Amino acid sequence: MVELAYATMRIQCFGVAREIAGGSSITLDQVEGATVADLRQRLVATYPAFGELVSFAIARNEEYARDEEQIMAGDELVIIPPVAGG
Amino acid sequence: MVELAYATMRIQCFGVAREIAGGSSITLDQVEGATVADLRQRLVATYPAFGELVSFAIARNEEYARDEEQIMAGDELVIIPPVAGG
Amino acid sequence: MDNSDTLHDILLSDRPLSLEHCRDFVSHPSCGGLCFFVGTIRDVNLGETVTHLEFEAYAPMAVKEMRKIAVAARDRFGLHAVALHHRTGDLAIGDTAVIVAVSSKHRKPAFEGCEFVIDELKKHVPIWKKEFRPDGSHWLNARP
Amino acid sequence: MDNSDTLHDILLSDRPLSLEHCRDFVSHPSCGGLCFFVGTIRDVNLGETVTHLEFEAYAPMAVKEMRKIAVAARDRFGLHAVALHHRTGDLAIGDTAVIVAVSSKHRKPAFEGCEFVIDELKKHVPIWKKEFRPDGSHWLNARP
Repeated sequence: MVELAYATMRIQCFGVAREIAGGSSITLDQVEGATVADLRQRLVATYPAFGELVSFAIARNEEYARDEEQIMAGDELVIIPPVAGG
Repeated sequence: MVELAYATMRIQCFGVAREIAGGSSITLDQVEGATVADLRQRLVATYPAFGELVSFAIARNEEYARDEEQIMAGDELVIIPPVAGG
Repeated sequence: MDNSDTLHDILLSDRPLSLEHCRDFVSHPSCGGLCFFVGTIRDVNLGETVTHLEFEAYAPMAVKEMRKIAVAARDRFGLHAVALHHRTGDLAIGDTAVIVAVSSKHRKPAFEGCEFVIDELKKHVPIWKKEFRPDGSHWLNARP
Repeated sequence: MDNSDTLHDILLSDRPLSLEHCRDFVSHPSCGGLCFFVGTIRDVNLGETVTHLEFEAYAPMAVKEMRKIAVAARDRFGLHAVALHHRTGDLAIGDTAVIVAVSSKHRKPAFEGCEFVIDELKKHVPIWKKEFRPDGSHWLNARP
């Protein structure tokens, strides 16, 4: 079971994502090796309110991630709901 | 001859017009009743360097004057060489 | 123009922003045109009274994205320098949320580059704002 | 938006111009976008070294024309307020010759209105500048 614990990953939440998640991060297991598209699908499945947003992106290591990118151990993952700076 | 003296008009000069005129104003007689086009022609005839400018306008009472406007006693007349503000 | 990375000044801060600082940063003897955009908090949005706003940022990525935009603007419009400062935290009506300052030899690229920077910021930089009205609050742009 | 004549601030002065003054004049709780253009004296023009500039104005008409442009910009772009300040006299490299400041609900008309004001100023306002180079001086734009 130690291995499963290692495999959990924390996904940071800001703005409306923090409200939807009910906290500043979401912890999911079996994210390593999944694609960004997989992660987005799981997030919507777990928190249907993400599907009601105009859009949301995933940032991986402080860059916008493409859907086909594969998530690796140690990645910094962040949910980016529609931005509204300025 | 008093009437002739009354009829002289002073035309103010700025920028390159001041250099061409050799002073801050030009005094001409028989300007009253002439059109702005007439005045421009006389200025070029008297100071050919005005004809070498990119353009020059006449301001009458602090407004750009159209060629067909007639000059009246008491008008404030100013030669406006190409502007270069900013 | 010098393409040194030192010719952009990126700031994300919970303290008031300074137009004078941005002006001084971008000014240069070779530049004849400076253009600035200052975004301030409005008292009305979409017809509704606003009492204040709260800005939140994913700071390290926001700064990276702001820097990318500044570099892109300098390259694309031949700008001399770009300053891009953004506030975080609670802002009151009239407060400055963002300052864009650019300098250029001539004025046309200064206007174009300044507008490009603020347009791109609003599209890509991970900053969010929550609008507070007398009857509640909501994150802007989030829902259709 | 209020169309009062008090919502433009026109200045022709032989003293240094203040960006802060212009910012404060145009700022308003209903405005989310402020755009500024600052025209400064460049050290090089058309490849030639410039040592300083001298600005001369036909002051009463210049102020009238500046006011007309400010009014036209407010009408045309739905701006809240316009400040238009211009220097006269001797200016050194880096000095500010002109400041345009406009405020608007949204940013697009702020950019458009600000650019309109400086473009119109350069076409119509009776202000002239003499450029001084190491080898002499001449009035700009005057001769082909």
